[in-house]
Amino acid sequence: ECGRINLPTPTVHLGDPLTASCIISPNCSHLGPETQIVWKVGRESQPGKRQQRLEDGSQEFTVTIPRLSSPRVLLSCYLRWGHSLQMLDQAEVQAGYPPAAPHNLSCLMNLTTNSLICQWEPGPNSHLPTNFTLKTPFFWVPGSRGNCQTQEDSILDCVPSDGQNHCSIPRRHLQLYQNMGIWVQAENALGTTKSPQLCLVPMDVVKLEPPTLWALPPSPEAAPPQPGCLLLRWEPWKPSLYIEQKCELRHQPRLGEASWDLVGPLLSQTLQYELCGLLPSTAYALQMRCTRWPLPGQWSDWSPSLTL
Amino acid sequence: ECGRINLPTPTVHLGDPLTASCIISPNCSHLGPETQIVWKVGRESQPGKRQQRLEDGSQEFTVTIPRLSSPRVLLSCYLRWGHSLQMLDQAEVQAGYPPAAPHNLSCLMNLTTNSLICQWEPGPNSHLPTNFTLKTPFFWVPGSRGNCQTQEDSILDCVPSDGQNHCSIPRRHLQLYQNMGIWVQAENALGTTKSPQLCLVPMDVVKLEPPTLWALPPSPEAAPPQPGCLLLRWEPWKPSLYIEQKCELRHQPRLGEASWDLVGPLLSQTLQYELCGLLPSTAYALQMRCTRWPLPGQWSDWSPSLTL
Amino acid sequence: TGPLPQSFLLKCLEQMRKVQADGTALQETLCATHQLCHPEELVLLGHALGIPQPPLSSCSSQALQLMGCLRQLHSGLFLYQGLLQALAGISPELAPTLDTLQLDTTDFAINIWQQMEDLGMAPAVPPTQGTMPAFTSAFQRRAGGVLVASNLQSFLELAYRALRHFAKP
Repeated sequence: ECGRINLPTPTVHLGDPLTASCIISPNCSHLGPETQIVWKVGRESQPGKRQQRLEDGSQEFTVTIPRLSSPRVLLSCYLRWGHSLQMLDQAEVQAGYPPAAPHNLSCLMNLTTNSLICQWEPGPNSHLPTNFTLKTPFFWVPGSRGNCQTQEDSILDCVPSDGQNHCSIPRRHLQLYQNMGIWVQAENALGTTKSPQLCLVPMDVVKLEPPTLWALPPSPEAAPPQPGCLLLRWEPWKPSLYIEQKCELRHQPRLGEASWDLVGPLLSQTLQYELCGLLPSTAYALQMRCTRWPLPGQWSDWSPSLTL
Repeated sequence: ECGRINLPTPTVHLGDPLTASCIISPNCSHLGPETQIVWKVGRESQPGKRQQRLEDGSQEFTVTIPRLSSPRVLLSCYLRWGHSLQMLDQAEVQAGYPPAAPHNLSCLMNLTTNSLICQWEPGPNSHLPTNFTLKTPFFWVPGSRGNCQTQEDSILDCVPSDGQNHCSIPRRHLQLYQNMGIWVQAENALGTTKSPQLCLVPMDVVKLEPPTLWALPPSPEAAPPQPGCLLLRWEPWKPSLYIEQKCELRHQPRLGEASWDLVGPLLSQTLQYELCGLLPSTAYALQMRCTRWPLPGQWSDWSPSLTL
Repeated sequence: TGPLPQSFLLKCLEQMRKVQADGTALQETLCATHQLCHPEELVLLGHALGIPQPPLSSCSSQALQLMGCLRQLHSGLFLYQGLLQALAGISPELAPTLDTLQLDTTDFAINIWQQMEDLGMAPAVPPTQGTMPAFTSAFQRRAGGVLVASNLQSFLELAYRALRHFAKP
C-alpha cells in the first residue's frame, strides 16, 4: 500500500473545517527525488498544508478544508509520478447536521389492521442518513399506576420501512385500554434526538370506518314519510358493533353551490332517521360519519355519498 | 383420558374402506352397566362393528367405513352417558389420490427480473395438500459434457409461493449458456411423482420485451417518402441491445375487419424501414416484435399499437 | 355508581361486548371447521381434563357486592387468560381468533386490575397462574376451546348484568 488517507471522522458538521492526512509509506517515497502530493476535493485541487516525516520513515501530508459546504465530498490523495498524477487513496466525507427532533407525532388505532398507526414529521433535512424509530414500553406492569412513566429497560422498537415517517404497532404489543407512552427517536452519525413523548390510550384514538347509509323505500306497513321527508337507515361498520357510537349526517343539493347541512348527533342505537325539510324534486347527496361515544375516539371519514 | 380413536393412517385413497377403533380406558367404562359407543362420520351415525376387551382392561370398539367418498371426513367416537352422548375423541381423515405427474413444463428467461421463470400444469386435483417443487442441478460440473444427465446430490429446489404453478430461478443459480435439466416434483401424503425432464439452455428461451416503434416525420434532409409509403424507425428493448435479433412488423387498417399484414424479417441492425402499399387516408395500427436470432429465442409480445 | 368512574364502567361494558364477540367467532369457527358445535356433548371430557369454572357469586343479583364482584371478575378473567393460553396450537384456522380472544381478555383483566389499584383494593402481590389443564391432542385443544369459550360467555353475561347495574346513572 503506497498511500493511505487518515480522517479524524468520516462525518462532520456542514460548514465546519476538516483536516485530513495522507500517509505515504517508505516503499513509495523513494520514487522521485522529492515526494510531491496533490490533494483533490471532488475534482478541484486543494493546496496541502504541512508535511512531516514519521518515525517509521513514512511521510505525513496534511490538508485542511476550511469549510465543508456539500453533504458528500470525495477527498483524494495523488502522488506526482513523472508527468502523471497517481491516485493513492480516496476517502468519502459526509457533512450534515445532527437530526432535528421529530414533531407532530400522532397516532390512530386502526381496527381493520388491528394496529396502532403513528406518524410524525421528521423536521429539516440533516443531509445525513437518519434512522427514525418509534418507541414504546413493551409491557404494562402492575403498579405502574397507568400513567406514562416508562421503565427504560423494556422498550419496543417499531422501525418504519425505508424512508417512511409512519409505523404500525401490532395488536399483540398493545394494551388497548391502558395509557402508553410513545415517542420517536431520530439518529444519525452526528447525534440522537427524541420527539416529545405522547401519552395515549389506544382505544381513545380509535378511528372507525364510515357507516353504511341507505334510504328506506316507502313500505306498506310503515306510515308513509311526510312530504319533503326521507326515511334513512344506517348501520355502523360491522367490526365496531361492540363500540357505543354517535353519528352525524350531512346533506347537500347535488347541483348549485349550497353548503352541507349537518344533522346530529344520531346515537348508534337508533339506526333510522326521518330527514325532513328537503326541497322537492331536488337531487341530494347524503353522507354520514361516526365516532366512539361517550368514550373518546376519532371521527370516521365521511361515508361515500348516497345520492337521491 | 376417557377414549381415544386409533387410525391406521390419517390419509387414505378416495373410495377405499377405513377401519378405525376407539379405545375406552378402564376408568371410563365403569360409567354405566355396559359401555355403549356411537360412531359418527361427519354428522351421521355409523354402526360400530366389533368390540373386544384388551389385556389392560380397556375396551376396543371398531368401526369400518366401507367407502370414503369425500376428501375430508370427521370421525367421532361418542359414549352413551345417561341420556346424553358424550364425545370422547374426534379424528380427521383425509382421502384423495397420489399426485398426478405435472406436465407441460415450459420456461422463459426473463431479462427484466434476470431469472428463469418456469410454469407447469399440475394435472387432476388429488384432493390432498400437494407440494410442487421445481428442481434443477445446482452446478454445472466440468466434464458433465453439457447434456442433461443430473447428479442427484446437488439439486436446487425452487418452491413456488402458495398454490402457484410457476417458480423463478434467480440468475445466480443459472449458467445461461449451458444445458440444464429441469423438472417438477409433486408430493402428497399418498406418494411422489415427477414431470418429464426438460433439457434447455436458459438463453435459448430468452423472451425479450417488445421494441419501441415510431414513425419518422418527413425531414428536409432525407428524400420525402414515396406516396403511400411511411418511414418507420424502431429500437430494440434497451437491455437486449447486446443480443442480435430479427423483428417482424404487422399493420392493419384500424377500421374494418382486415387482418394483419406481416412484414419481416427485419434485422436489428437496420432500425429503419420504409413501409409502402398503404391505402391513402386510412388510419393504420402498426405493431412490432423481435426475437433473438440467429441464435434461438422466444418472440417478444407485440409492441403497443402505433396508430397513424 | 359509587366509587367507580363512569368511564371505567363504560370501558368494561365495551370490552365485555368485544370479548363476547371474539368468543362467538371462536365458537362459530370450531363448529364450521371441526363440527364441534355442542358443549353439552363435551361435559365428560371437560371433567376428565379438569377445566375449572371461576366463581362470580358477588356479581349475582342475589348477593351483588361491588368490590367482591370486581375481585372475582379479575381473577376469573386472569384464569381464562391462562386457559386460552393453554389452548395454543389449537389449529391454523383457529389460531388468529384464539389470539384475539386471549389478547382482549388480557386487556380486560388489566383494565380491572388498574381500577382496583386506583381504588387501593388491589392485592399487594399480583396473582400468578395456577396449573392449567394439559391438552394432549389437537382434538382435546379444540374440545377445550368449545368448553372454555362457552363457559367464558356465561361468565361474561353474569358480569355484564352486574356492571350494567353499577353503570346506571
